[in-house]
Amino acid sequence: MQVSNLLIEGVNLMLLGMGSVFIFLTVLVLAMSGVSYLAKTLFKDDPREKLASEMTLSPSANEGDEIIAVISAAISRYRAK
Amino acid sequence: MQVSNLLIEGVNLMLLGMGSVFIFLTVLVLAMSGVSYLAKTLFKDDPREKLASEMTLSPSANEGDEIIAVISAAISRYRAK
Amino acid sequence: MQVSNLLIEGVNLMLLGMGSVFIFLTVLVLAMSGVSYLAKTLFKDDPREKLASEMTLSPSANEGDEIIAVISAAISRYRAK
Amino acid sequence: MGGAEALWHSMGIANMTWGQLLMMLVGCLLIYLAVAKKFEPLLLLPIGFGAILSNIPEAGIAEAGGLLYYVYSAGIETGIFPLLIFMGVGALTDFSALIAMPSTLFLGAAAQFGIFATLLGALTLNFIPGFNFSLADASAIAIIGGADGPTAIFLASRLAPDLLGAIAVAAYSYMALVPIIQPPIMRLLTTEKERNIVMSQLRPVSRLEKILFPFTVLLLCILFLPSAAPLIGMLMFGNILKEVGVVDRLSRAAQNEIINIVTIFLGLAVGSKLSADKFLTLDTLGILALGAVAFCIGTAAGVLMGKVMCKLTGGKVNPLIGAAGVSAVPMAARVVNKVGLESNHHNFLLMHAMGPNVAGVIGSAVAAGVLLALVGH
Amino acid sequence: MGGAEALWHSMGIANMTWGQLLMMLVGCLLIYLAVAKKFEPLLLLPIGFGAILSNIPEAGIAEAGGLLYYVYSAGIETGIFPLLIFMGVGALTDFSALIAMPSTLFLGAAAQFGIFATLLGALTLNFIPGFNFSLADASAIAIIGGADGPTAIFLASRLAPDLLGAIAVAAYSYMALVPIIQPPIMRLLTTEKERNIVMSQLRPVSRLEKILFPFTVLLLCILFLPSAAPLIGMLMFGNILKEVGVVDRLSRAAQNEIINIVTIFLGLAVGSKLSADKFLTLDTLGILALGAVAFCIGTAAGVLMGKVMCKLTGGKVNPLIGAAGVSAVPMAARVVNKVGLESNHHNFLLMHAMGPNVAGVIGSAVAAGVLLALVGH
Amino acid sequence: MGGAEALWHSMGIANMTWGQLLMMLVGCLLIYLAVAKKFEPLLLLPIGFGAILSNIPEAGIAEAGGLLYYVYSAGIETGIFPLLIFMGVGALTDFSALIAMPSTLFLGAAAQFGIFATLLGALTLNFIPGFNFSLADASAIAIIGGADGPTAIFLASRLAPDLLGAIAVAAYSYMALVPIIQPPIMRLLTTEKERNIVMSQLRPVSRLEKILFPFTVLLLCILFLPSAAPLIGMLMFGNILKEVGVVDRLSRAAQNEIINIVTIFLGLAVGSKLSADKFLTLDTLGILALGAVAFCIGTAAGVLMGKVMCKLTGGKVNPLIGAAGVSAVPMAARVVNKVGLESNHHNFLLMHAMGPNVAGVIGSAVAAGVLLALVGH
Ligand code: NA
Ligand code: NA
Ligand code: NA
Repeated sequence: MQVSNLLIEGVNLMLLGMGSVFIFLTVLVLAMSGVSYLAKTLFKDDPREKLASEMTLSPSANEGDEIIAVISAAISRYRAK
Repeated sequence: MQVSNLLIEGVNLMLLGMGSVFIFLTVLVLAMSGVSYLAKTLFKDDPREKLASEMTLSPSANEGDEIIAVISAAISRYRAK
Repeated sequence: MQVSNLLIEGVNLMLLGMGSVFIFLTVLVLAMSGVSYLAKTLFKDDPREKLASEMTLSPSANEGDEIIAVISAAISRYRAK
Repeated sequence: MGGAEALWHSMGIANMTWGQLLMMLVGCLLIYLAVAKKFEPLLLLPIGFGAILSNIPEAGIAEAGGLLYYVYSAGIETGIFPLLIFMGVGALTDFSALIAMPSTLFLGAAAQFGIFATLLGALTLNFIPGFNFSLADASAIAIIGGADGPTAIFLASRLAPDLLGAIAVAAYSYMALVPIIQPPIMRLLTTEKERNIVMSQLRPVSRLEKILFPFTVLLLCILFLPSAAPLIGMLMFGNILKEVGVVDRLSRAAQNEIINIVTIFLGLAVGSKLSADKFLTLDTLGILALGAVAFCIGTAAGVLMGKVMCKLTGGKVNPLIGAAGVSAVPMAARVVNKVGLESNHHNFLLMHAMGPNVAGVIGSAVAAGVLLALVGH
Repeated sequence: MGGAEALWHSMGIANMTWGQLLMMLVGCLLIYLAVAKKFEPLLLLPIGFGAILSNIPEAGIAEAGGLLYYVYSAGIETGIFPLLIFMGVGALTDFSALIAMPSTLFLGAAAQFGIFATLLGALTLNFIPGFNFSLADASAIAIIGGADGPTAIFLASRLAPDLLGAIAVAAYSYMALVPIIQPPIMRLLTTEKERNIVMSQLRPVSRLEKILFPFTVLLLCILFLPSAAPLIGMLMFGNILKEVGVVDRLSRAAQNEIINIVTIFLGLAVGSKLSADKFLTLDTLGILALGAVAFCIGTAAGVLMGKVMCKLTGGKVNPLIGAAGVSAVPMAARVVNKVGLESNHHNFLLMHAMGPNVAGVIGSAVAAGVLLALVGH
Repeated sequence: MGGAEALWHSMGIANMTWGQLLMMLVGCLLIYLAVAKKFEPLLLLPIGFGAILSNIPEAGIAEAGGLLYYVYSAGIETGIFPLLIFMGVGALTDFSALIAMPSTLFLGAAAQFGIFATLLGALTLNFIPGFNFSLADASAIAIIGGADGPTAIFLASRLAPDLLGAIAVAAYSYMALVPIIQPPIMRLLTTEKERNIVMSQLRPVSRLEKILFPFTVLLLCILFLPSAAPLIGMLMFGNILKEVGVVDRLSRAAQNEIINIVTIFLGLAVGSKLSADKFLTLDTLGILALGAVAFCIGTAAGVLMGKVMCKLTGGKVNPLIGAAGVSAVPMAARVVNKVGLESNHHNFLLMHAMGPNVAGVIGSAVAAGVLLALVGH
């Protein structure tokens, strides 16, 4: 292909590319605003409290620790008898 | 193969399978009892103490830490001179 | 190949091998001495201090921690206003 | 401008099929269950996400040259991932409860009845037009009743790779549903008096016994059931790393780095089998139905064997702990503990239920070995 | 003694070519920049060392059967390594700033102009005799302007494997040079008054929004740009692992073990492409020149879009944060903060710059997807 | 019921050969030594377990399609695992003692005499009917005298894959036996007065020297012995990660995750070569005998060179530290320290012995490079 033809393809690609990027991110801006609006109206609680409760919740995901804690508790109650 | 033949094979498999599982685990029960008996008669020490000593022993497996400790001790004695 | 021929090859290999090892490590001794000399003359600071400064420097390599610290500082200053 | 057209033709909205859309929604459902309901999140989240990724039109993430294709080929087709998970499970499991009370192995054996009943069930489904399960297919489906994810994936990768997605999803989903499926069955089959039985404290187990245990299991496996040796061998290898106490570095690697890394990729790779053409079939409905039945039968068989042991020991065994024999470690043992506490607020059955619980893992590996030996070519 | 002769003929000093020597020096330079100047040391150090290892004569470390050959084939050729890095980046990234202020996505979009300007630049170079970049080559080179290493490596491995070494080195080098390249451009294009603008504090973001964000991005990617799905999918998968809070084990594995291990091997494997015959060409000079231009244009486009947003919002947006739109996380955001502080000692722009900064990552992944869709066979 | 018969035919007791049984017992012995005697447990435990797993009849764990087959092919045949171990060793090793006293390199050189004496020994064994070692076989066996496991495995995988199992077992076993093998030889060859020598404190080493050291070693390796570059290159890469102080993430990954994970699989894969037909041969007996001799000669050569250095320095060097030149880091250095303390309760030689100890690692890598250059195809 000739360089000039390549360049025309390049300009084409540039327009399509920048266009796509802007359209995609514009749609994303709209979508995010919609999602945030939904999240706020559906769950009207204070997001900060939410964050705090998350912190205390998340460790419980560690199943290994949980089961150890449960077992330890069980053993200590046994012994306490 | 016909479904009925398959089913006969399936029943065969079921009997063999459950039989094998039960025999295997029964043999395992016997073997475990034997091993526990052996372990107890050959080594009559209190298992709890054993467990405790294990706890203090196991860290020494971490060779890296050990060598660092040894080196640190060596250096500090050198300096103390 | 006959065993005796193999043995001659082996002796050859031994001489070459031990020779190579000694020559290589001798050159390395010389090179290390040169490098140490260079390092000392070019940078005349106390190596102990260097070591100490390294200790305080290295944590900054952990980019994640650094950015978190920076962000935390930024937030706390914002709030302090 | 041909470019704009090409771009349009590459878009998902221009290419998506209903099947792909549905499978992505299935993926979202799995993620929802994992996150909001905490149903086996470590597995269901990656599986769900893998399902979404592999059904994106034109992206080819699960097709030759795509990430999930490589992961599936290297980890699942070879059987490597489930075996590494087993090594990690071994390194995380304390077999003390089982060693202290070997008779609980019978509970772990009885609960495997769920497997073989499901096998018959799968074959019986062939009477319905549209179902056409071979003996290998039925065996792979049956192992869902073993309530052990890695075993199910290992066996399915060997006997029925096409059904692997549905089998893995069924296995993990029902494992997650244990707290909902089991209690009614347990209450139905036991009397209030039985549920009230307080079991005597387990004897302490010496370190030597803990070290000898994996070797004992492995020895029997070698002698009587070598086809189960990959699974049981890696499980016991992990346990030896943990118990010997001289290779803490390796034990920690098996318990953390290896199992965590493998779990992510195992989940994604299993999810990559949730493609519309493989999953949205009558077979899947059959598998999901059979899986539910399998869990119920396994639980019932375990509890009934618990009642037998209760009788034989003159009332020293609480039949509830039989329900833990299905595996689903440690969920099933916790369910037993919870149901036990409902009847007697001071009766902690957790430790006693751990025995049949880990026995169930060995039991389903043994059952998998039998099926491999008899059905695997 | 034929042995001594054979030994001599195996020696490096008897076999080294000028090209190999030069490339080893390039490797040393990269290591020096990484260690002494702290220029992206996590990548440039392994890349530099890989360059040295792969140019050792007679050792064949980067040839068939050598370590780096295996690592390159398994990790880069397949695209696995950059995707795993993206998973790790997702698990390490907090998108809160972007969620709180979605309009910063426009800054991330504008900065991608650097990519497409470079594309034209690469094609224009073809007028100079000696240059012969195809559209695929030019696209792979252009992505340097995206200021995102893994994206550049992923795209180059797909579109122009022969140029991968030069492209990766250029991408990471200029990312490291961000603190030097950007400030003059930022100062040139903004007035003192603009740089003084204090932005209002970002609103807090709820956990639910954080969880929904990756799904939103992925959904749009599926609908409109599936060719970007591998990159964006893994980025968002990592972020989901982080945000859901129920799979901490997996999140930690993605943030630490996996990304650290992959970084070592990615670096070494990229370095193995710095062989004399592939790197010491006119093409490399062109790529290095284009890379510098790309960063300048990207920065300028970001700042100019910042000025537009400043106008449109009646002066609520400090145009400096537009410079962070090029990606180069978190370096570019820190540069913005620093330049902002020069004008106003109490104006911390870091949090506001994090929005366009992570938007830039998404933006360059989108640009990569467009290029893949249109140029990739 | 053909099923029961098929099951019986699949059982281990119906298929086990004497060879397999013996090899499983060898595996048990290795595990016993690892656990009860703490002989190199990190390697001997996985090797022993790998030996058991790979000799289970009918299970095929080490045959095509089995776990250990994949691990061996991917990790050992390619040479990747020993090189990654070397990277980890480099990241764990502090070369300060060697940098402070470069002359200890001569001790590390002398101890390699064990390698070349073993080479002659292996060839001499060919006079005995039944032995038929080629030059490549003899070279691979000889490297046992280098007292460095990864080097031995790397060389054996290149020169004599069939002997790899026996060579690796011999190398690690004798490394574990260093505290038993070395002291008598050390006492025999030194006088009480020599053992009493107190060495002057080592000078402190600057950070710059530590960073330049790996580059110096690598440079010489590139110039004079490229065939050793994979080994020395990865060792020095690991050390650079450790010393530069700007890539702590990568350094930690090399020191922990990577080396731990690789150690597990390296051990299992080496164990998979302990199959009856490969291991239960006259060759293995010869290798075990030669290995013991190699360690004794290497120790003696190191101590004798220590005596020479003692003379040349006018009594400033304690000849005992020469024994540490065989490698076997850090065991040999600790043995030196212990034997030294027997003569003088206040004479801590550990730091001084670390010099020849790490010099021994470099020395045996150099010897491996020479053998590869001259014997490797
Ligand atoms: Na089970
Ligand atoms: Na970007
Ligand atoms: Na050595």
